[in-house]
Amino acid sequence: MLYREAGQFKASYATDQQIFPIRQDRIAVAALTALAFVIVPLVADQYWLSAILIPFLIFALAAVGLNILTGYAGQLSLGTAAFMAVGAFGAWNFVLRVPGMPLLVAFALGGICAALVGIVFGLPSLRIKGFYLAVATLAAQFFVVWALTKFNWFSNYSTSGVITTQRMEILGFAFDTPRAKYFLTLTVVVVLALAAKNMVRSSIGRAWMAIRDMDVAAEVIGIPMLRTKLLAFAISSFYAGVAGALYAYCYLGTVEPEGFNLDLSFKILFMIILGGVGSILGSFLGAGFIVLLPIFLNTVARPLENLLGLSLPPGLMSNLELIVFGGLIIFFLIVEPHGLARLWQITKEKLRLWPFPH
Amino acid sequence: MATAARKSGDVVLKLENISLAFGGVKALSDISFDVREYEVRAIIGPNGAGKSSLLNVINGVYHPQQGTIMFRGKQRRDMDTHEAAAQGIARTFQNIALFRGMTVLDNIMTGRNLRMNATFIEQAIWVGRARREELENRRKVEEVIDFLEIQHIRKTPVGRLPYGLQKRVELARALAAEPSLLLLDEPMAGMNVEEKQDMCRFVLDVNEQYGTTIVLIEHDMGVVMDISDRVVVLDYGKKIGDGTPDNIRNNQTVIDAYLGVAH
Amino acid sequence: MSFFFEVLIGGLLSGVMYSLVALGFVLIYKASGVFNFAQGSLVFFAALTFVGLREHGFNSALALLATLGVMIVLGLLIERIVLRPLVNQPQITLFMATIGLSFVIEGFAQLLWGANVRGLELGIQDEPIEQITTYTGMNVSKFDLSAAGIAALLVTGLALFFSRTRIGRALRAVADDHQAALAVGIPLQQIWGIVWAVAGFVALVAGLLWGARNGVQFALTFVALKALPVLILGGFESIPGAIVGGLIVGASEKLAEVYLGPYVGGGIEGWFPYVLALVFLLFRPEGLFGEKHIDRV
Amino acid sequence: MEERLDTFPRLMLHHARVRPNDPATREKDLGIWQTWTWSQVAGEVRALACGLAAQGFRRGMHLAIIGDNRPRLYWAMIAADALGGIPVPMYQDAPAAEFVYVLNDAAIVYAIAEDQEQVDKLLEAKPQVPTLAHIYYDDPRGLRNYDTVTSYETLAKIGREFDAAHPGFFDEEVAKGRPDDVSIMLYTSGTTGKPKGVCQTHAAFIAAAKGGCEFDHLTADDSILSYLPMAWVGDHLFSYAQWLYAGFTINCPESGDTVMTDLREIGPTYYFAPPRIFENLLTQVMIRMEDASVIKRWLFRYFTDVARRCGADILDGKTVALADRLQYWLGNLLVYGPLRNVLGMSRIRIAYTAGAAIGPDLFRFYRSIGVNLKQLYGSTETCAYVCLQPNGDVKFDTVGVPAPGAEVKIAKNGEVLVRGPMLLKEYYKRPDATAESIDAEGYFHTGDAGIFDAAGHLKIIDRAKDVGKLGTGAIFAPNYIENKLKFFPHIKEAVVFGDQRDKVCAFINIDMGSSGNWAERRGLPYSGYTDLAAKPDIYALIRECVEKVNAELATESGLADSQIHRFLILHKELDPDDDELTRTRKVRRGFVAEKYRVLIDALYGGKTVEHIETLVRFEDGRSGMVAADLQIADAKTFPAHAKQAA
Repeated sequence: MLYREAGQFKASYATDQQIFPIRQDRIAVAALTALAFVIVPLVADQYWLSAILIPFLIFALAAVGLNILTGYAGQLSLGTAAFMAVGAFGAWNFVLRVPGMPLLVAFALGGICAALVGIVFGLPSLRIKGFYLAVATLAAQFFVVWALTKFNWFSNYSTSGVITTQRMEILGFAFDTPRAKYFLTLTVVVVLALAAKNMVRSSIGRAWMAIRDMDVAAEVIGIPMLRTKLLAFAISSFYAGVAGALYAYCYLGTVEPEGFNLDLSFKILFMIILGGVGSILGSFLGAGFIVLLPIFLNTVARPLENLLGLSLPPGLMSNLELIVFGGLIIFFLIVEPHGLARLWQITKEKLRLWPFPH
Repeated sequence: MATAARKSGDVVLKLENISLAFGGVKALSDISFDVREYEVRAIIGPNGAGKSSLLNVINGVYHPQQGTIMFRGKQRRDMDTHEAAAQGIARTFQNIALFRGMTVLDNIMTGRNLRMNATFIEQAIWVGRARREELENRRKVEEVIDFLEIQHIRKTPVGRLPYGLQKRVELARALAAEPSLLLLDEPMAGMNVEEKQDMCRFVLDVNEQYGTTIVLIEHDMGVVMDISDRVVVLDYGKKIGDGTPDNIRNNQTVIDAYLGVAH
Repeated sequence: MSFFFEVLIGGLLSGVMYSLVALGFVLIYKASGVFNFAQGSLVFFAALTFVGLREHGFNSALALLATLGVMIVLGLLIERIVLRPLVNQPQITLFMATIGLSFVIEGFAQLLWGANVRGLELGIQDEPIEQITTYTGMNVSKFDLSAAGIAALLVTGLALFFSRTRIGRALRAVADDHQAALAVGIPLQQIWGIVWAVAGFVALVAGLLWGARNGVQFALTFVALKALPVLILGGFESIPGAIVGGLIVGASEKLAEVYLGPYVGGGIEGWFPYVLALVFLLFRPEGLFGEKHIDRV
Repeated sequence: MEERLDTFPRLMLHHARVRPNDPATREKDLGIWQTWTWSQVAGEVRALACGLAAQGFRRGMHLAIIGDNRPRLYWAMIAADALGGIPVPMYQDAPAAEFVYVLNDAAIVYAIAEDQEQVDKLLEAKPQVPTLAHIYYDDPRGLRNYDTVTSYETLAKIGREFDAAHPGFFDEEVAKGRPDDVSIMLYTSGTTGKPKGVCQTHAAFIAAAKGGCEFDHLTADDSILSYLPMAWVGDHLFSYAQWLYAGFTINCPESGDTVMTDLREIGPTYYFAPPRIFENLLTQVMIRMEDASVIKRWLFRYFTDVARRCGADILDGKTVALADRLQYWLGNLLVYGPLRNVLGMSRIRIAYTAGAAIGPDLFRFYRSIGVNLKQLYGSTETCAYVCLQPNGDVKFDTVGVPAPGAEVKIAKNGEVLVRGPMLLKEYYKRPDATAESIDAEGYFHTGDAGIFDAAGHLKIIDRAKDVGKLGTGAIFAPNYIENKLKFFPHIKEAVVFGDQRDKVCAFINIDMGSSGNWAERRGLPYSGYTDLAAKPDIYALIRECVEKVNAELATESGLADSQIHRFLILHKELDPDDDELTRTRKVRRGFVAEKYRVLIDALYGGKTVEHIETLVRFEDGRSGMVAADLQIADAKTFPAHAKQAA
């Protein structure tokens, strides 16, 4: 209905293969970008910026990373949080130990550390598949958290590995307000999400999907199995690592290895299941959903509590959250395994064909 | 369909004394045969005769325990899938092996992966070589799409296509690699008469237009006799016949083992 | 030297406990191809329910029976609500669904019984058996030995169940080939229901033993994480594999902790079995008792 | 020196100078719209003309052009014109046997064909066409081993070499062209007799193009989808003459199967389609809407009602009540706009239909949803340019006012006569026919019977020669009745009889798509056309339609006697391959009457059932017999009651 595509013809492959081939989509994305960069910083208060939008963006980035590995390359990973931890501690150590280290370079180096760890734990993927591999990534999860806790060097000998991030400064500008941190996070996330979109629509992305869908056929066509899989692990971990660095620097400020536990890994896995496996957009939708759901539950439950004059037991909300998350995962897997992204895709398809049903 | 006018060249692929076993089960025993440039070479035989295994040996999915493979003048113990692809061997599968989560266009584009050299970083930024390669190879792929007459399904996810079209898309993916040797594993299985005719025409067109050497497995004897230059007959992993279609038609061993039963 | 054996035996005995959890996984995997990540949550839920019922005045026997009933019903419900709609989906999807399931069960368990850590007294003391200590100089826990005994009993019982009863034989047929089983008229869904019920029962036993040992708390769910390397070593489809794998993991992690731990700062129990399993996987991807699969193309 | 824009090659060169980088031609090929600018087109035409000249093509020769709408074929027409030759486009779906007559009549030596299919037909015809010597082809697919034909690329290469050797040649040739040279020869399909070559000059088509462009304000910014046969005068006017006159963009679809998709992608501003296509589109719209959700169906029904009430008036700029205007605005947002978009019509400024009468409901539907659909009237002999409906003054049952430069009058026998610059020069090698159709005063006899209404709009009733008399002495206009029948979606073709008889009877062809769908929705099983056509339910359905027509006819003065008394549904579809229809799908009345004489006898003889066996030709060229027992049904007729003058 909103889509009026007649007359939007493509006279070159470049226009046919652009990320948003439909003009209305381009307009919507431009509007959204303007909203995120201009309107939001003007109207959002501190709570929204630092408790909702920044974590949303960071989780979305981590989910994009996991989606590259799990959604596109088909390798299930349960160790995203570990790679985030490597990124966070990596970046922190680079800033700490290399004088004059630029912050963004430190983030990138943190990501690269995560990528290297990712490659090591991705090596078994050559021989094992499916949940055998998932178990291997669990090994990464436990090993990394253990190593960061045990070897105090990583946290500069602080107790139980807690680190507090350094002051952030880029080109003399201090990023110490929520708004500034939001800008930094948004910029990094937008740039990396764009890069991810470019990769998944290029030959490397097709190679990943080919391996995911039918590995023997992919090999026969000449797609190198080891290199392609390891690249997926490396790039995915790089994204997780940068997300981890942002998580430490722009969101929490103080982190400990235990904060990057299995629960966090699961949380990000849930984001891509709910948002859409194999979709960059889905990573954002899933992250938004999971960040907003507890807030939504709270806003619904509190008035209800007052209204009914009940005092709910203290653990109730967190347990309810568990049940709702788990239940939604099961629900989506049964009803719409491709998540919110597919729902949007279906809606869009309908809008494009409106008033026809198909 | 004239096969007489077709030129056939030197031997490009030669298998010698190939034996392959899984556990204790022998799939191929002591098979030798060759393929000449530009020819259409058929492999026939009853189910379980080892036909697919033979193709899998040629492009390196299986590694034979004995024997040697000579391809384009180089002799080796076995092929490696990646090497086979890089050397210009492409194939289709008996049970369609398309990438189900991708569109027709993307599926065929994977056939050109070997010809795209941009690094992932260039691809992530989508400039220079990455962009150029993407657009140039899209054009190549469009030529294949045009050749196989699948323009109308270009952007359809392959999972939504009917069987016959999926087979055609798989052929397109193989062709996109511009192979010099094309292995087709039952390209016409499960098709209706019209689809079979189309597929026959495409196979011959590929052979004629691009000079591609073709090795195919097919059950439809009419098709095999019509389009192939030479035929190999397998039975229980052994070669029981090898020659021109006429030759095979009159071969008593082949008639007893296969032709007599099939008709 | 006797210290080595003491560590070894201690490890083996706790390995039996891992086997017990792994057994639950194997049962379900064999019958329905589902890698049930929620098995740990089931263990937790069983223990919590038992303790909770006792707190509400049930005596032990009655609480045991009631919990058993609850676990069987829960198993059947899971099969019906979660897994049946997902039949024929990729295994990875089923696996992710059980992760979701584990969240639901954990949330539900704590909602029902609260999140407090509780003790569970089974009447067996976790103390060295004097006789053994006297004769060999090694400390062998009475509790561990009893637990091992119970586990052995359970394994034997299950083995008999599988080989002697009609349902058991049907179950094995299902494990070998779903299609063929269906073809000879074995009611798949009924079988799956039974398997989930049995898995609930195994979870109950594991829950009681682990609960008695470590206290009934959320950390019980992590027991499942311990069982994963066991499965990788033993293979997902093999009951003997689960047992041997459990023993290997139990023994090696204790030995590693004792002999390797001091060099790296200790606490390696958490990841050592994984790394062991990983290294093992590289050499034998199908596990100790698993079968090698050939990709047909 | 003032530029003389009086031949098509000069017009092309003019655009290449004035707007060298604007798109002239597009073609959907290899997944995208390949685009050629005016300067590129000029270059291609130059190479092609030089190539043809190098191959011996000379002034006055004919160049046969056979194929779907392809840029290169359009360019070839300009190239032939540039050399003073005459392009002869031919219907691409005709079999080889039908080629032979035209090829021989035009003494074709040079032919350019689209692809292997057309080349094969030319080669098949060649033994019977002694003059045919040079065949060129556009698409090389499958033609690798043909050694007697030449590719377009080779021809262009020869041309470029020739051009290099004779640099002034092309411009000299173009300069030699005169406006009264014949620029095109189009064969009329002819409902009787052999086709005749209609010779039209540059001046005639340029006059028609100029008149049309000025009438509808067409500019270089417009674009059109070129998908109708190149041999048809309409396509030549829109996609050639007006293209070169106005300098807009023509867009060639990927293939016949993808026209609808391509239409949607291109979203042309100027569009032409015969009524049949508009009708198919509407049928598809209705069928697709059947599957929509309840809410959408309701929305659709509600707003199409609103549109029917006021849409056409809004388009014509008449005053409409505010409430209706608001509802129409909302409907435009929710239904009409999206619908125009999915049909590919959202950018259309001007759409024309012609070639056959269009049903008023159909016509009104498109206008009501905001598509400025209009009718025109013309023929091959008049460059398809006689009458046009002006914007804002569109009547459903007329073909509009005389076009600028056209003089139209009605002869005593009711025949429409036309005079003007767009008339044909002659029928090729047929002075007799030329003399017969153009009278001493220079009027062309169209062969159509028509009347002017009070506002000066022309209304076409029938073919002049088809208009007969009933036994009662009343006028009998069979096409008029048939068209009324065909306006029902379930009826695809109809043939009515009544000349010199006491009452009117009809043959009906049902529409497989529409009535098949109707049957499926009712769970009525059928195995094919013949089976479905014989179903009593279908007979009941068609009877309803026939009776509605009767009710209408009863109200029209002088036509009350033309009500249909009896009818039958034919057991096979009338088919051009069986010579029952022309290639433009007009009924060959005489042939049909002869072929199915036994059925006509049964209709008038009062029988209720009749056996018939018919020879049919299948698509693959084989033929076979189809036999059936046909039911004959009676329809209710109404007493005459003349309608109040509107």
